[in-house]
Amino acid sequence: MNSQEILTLAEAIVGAWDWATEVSHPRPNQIDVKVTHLNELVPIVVGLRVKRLGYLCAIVGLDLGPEVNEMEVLYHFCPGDVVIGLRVRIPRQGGAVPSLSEVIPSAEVFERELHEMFGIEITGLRNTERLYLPERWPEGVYPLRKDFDPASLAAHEGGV
Amino acid sequence: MPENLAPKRFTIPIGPQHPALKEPGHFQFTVDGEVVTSAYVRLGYAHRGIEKAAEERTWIQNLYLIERICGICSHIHAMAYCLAVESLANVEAPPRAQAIRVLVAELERIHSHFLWIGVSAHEAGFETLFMYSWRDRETVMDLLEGLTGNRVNYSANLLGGVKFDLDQAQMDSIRKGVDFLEERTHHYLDVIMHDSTFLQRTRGIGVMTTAQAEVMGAVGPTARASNVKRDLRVEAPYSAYKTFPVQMALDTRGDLEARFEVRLNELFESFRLIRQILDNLPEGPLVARIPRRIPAGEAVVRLEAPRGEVYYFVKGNGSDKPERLKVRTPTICNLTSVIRLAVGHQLADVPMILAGIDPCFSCNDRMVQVRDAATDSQKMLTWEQLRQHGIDFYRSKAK
Amino acid sequence: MNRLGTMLPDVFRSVFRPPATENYPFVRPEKVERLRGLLKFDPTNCSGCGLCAMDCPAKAIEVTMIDRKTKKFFLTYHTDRCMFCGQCVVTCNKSSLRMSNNEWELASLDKNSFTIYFGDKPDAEPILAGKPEGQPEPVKEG
Amino acid sequence: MNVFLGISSLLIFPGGLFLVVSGLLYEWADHKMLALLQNRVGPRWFQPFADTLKLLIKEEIIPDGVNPFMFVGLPLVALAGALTAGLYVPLAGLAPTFGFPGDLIVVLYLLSLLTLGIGLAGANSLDRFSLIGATRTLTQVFSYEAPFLLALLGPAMVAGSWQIGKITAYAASHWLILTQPLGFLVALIGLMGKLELPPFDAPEASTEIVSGAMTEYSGRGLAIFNLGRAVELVVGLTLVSAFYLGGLSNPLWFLGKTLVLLLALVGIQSLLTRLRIDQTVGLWWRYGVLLVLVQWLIVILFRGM
Repeated sequence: MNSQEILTLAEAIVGAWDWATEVSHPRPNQIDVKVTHLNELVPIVVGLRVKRLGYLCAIVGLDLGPEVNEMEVLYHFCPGDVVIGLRVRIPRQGGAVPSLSEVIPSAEVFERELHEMFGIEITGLRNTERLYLPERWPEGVYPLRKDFDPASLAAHEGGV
Repeated sequence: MPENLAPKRFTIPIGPQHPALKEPGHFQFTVDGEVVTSAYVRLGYAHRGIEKAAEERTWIQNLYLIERICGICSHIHAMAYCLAVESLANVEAPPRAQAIRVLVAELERIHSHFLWIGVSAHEAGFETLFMYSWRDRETVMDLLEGLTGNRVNYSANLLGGVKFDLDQAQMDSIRKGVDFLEERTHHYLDVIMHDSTFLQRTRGIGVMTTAQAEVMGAVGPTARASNVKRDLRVEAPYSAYKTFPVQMALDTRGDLEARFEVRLNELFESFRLIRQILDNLPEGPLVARIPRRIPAGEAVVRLEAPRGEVYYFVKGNGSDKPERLKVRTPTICNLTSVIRLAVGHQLADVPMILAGIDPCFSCNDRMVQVRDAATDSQKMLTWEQLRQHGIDFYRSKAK
Repeated sequence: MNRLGTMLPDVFRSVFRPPATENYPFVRPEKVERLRGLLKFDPTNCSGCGLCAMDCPAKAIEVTMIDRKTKKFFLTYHTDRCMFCGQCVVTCNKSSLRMSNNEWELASLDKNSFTIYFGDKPDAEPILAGKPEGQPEPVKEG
Repeated sequence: MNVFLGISSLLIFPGGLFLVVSGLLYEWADHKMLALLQNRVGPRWFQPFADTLKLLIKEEIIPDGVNPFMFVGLPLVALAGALTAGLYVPLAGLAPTFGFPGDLIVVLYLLSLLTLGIGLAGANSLDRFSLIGATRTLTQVFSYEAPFLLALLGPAMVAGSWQIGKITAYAASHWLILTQPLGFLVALIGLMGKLELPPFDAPEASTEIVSGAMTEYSGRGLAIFNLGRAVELVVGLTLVSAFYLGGLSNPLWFLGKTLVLLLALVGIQSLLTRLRIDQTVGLWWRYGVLLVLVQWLIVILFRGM
């Protein structure tokens, strides 16, 4: 498959969920899919997966800051030289995204990282143990959030 | 032996500090006799909070921070970051700069693979191969030093180009070095393919099938040894690979021996590519002008590092600092896949299996907390405060 | 054909060969021209713009302005913070900075030797004397 | 025998001090030759002495959960075993200090005492690496011990005596390496197994189990174990070269022959990859024993004629 065919195929797959997605083309080899219905995320990923477009490259968390009070989670699928981005918006407090680890085993580490760095709940993730942060890291402090204050850790009992 | 202390089944901790690991990582292997029955991994011992730190530094300062994500594949990280920033700013580096970037990247690949041969030979207990491969690695380190002024962390990249040009004398020394290394690579390929005692430790060990590699998301030589056609230099050529194409080295067996062969066969492509670039080096300037404030936007860059695919996501907000930088390094993909392979193997094979993916923990562990004097914002601790904190902490502990 | 002792040719040859190891502290190796060693400052053209300090990823350079009009300033260079990336050399458009390829053995037991002052040192002394820790406040440029 | 002479032969020469010093020097020679073959510089001559001295003046930490008596005693037993074995072999080309019919068997078991001591020391500890190391050490003993013993019995059979002194005297006029090459090969490789040199260093493979059975040893205990190994290196080299390389009639011959043998050991070390413990066992029982039995058959057939 060349990149044009991959793009067409991906659009066709995502097109089946046109009521739940907004598709845009930021760059020639890239499509950006805004998934507005969170429940449809996993079915779309399954759809990509069965057509062998489901090589998950990374999951990126984006904190849009306290003003917007929302966070974005970006799932980048990279078959060939095409980048398919699925974009999900969730509230900053108590936001949750469904886990992909049932569909894509390698998603587990990315999701654990997302969970501990941003405090996003991953529903259905079996192993929520810490992967990177130290054992004594305080609960409820998420370092990659925009309002994370490193100085607050200095006050933490016994250091980190 | 007290009852509560007597282990029923052994859990062998490997790391964070262990002779088999050159970097800190923690693994637990439950063994029944000599056979591993379960495996567990914990990372984060080399976390430096680079993703967060990058948000506090300017685009230019970040270049050198990014380069220090990994000591071995430093160039490819800096290159990925440069490509991402350049794509945000809509600037393209001049062709000569791109060729030099790829040249350094390939030299770095040679250096990394030679290093890896040595490390795996050491894990297997073949010290002579270790010593000789590292001796020969000095050749490529010297080439890189001559070219860029440093043996590691070359900082050849600039936003919009490269720092260093090549002159005739350097080209000649690179050609000479590459000839020598090619001859040595033939020799090492012969050793790893034909040495009976070494083959006992690699053949049929840690087999990963094509389907497994795809499902687990293995990348780089580890994936290619399982016949997964995943090489970004071929799949999605970037920078000068568009004009200087390479061939993919593949193997179908998926065991450790295949990983060795794929890596060494890849080197021949690197040697060829380096000669080709030297013969056809485009003329022109080295740097394209790039603004200090990078326009807002998002960019995804994927490059083929020696260990596999590195992924960079950069989001700019129009200021002189990035809004978000996300790095995904190949080791995290390979580690999760390979750790499952260890189950059912002999304990003695575990170091080899781990080494087989060429793990790089410092690449993996990047994020977390920054305590930094670099920015003098009030939120941050200065070094002085941090030092004082440390003194107080241990004083209170001593009491 | 699989066989034993594939490294035999290497092993045999090195019996007649001197060790590859460098005899460093006794024999100082000749270093390449581009080696990035200690930073050198040439004040003739410098305008004190402070771009080098701004771009320095390790905050190893501080530009302290004494008098903006007469362009009196001095540079404080912290070798212990410097990571020898060479960005300042590229940034400086007056070519006032370069890196020595000869001075690279910079370890010292004395902490003070890690701070090097460039420029109008006599003018700087009163300012430095005013600061008990000997750490001048960097004047922000731009 | 004069009492004074007896004591001096026990403590200074050829036993005791001489054995320890020459053991450390041979250890250095081993390291230096290996470095030479790997195109490195290698340590200077006093390195093993400095290491031993450093370990001896360091604090010995007795970890929790061990039997302290065994923890302290085992290194001494191991070293004593190796030193005692030295009294029955023709060290420095001189006739053995002591000897009685059948001392060959005693020497072999005295040498095994070191390995057993290390194995027990590992099993005495609660540390997981030590336990695995101990398991491997003891597994390895059972694999190479029998072939090694059988290989050394080859010269004994042709000499018609089980006393080392007599076998050496017989071997001085017969280069048994020519008549019993298979036995020599097995004895040489068996010696490497006994000394846990690569490729038989699985019991202390640093990349897998840190330091094997000796992981928890520090200071004095570790130094004594290391000394025991060094002594065993000399005793083993002496024994094999006396039996197979035409006897040891004077000190010069002793030096030359043992060093040539050491060079062979180093060469083998440098060319092979560490064997897994199952591969070691397989190697010895599949090939080692077979080779030795073939050698025996040949010896018996020729003697019968």
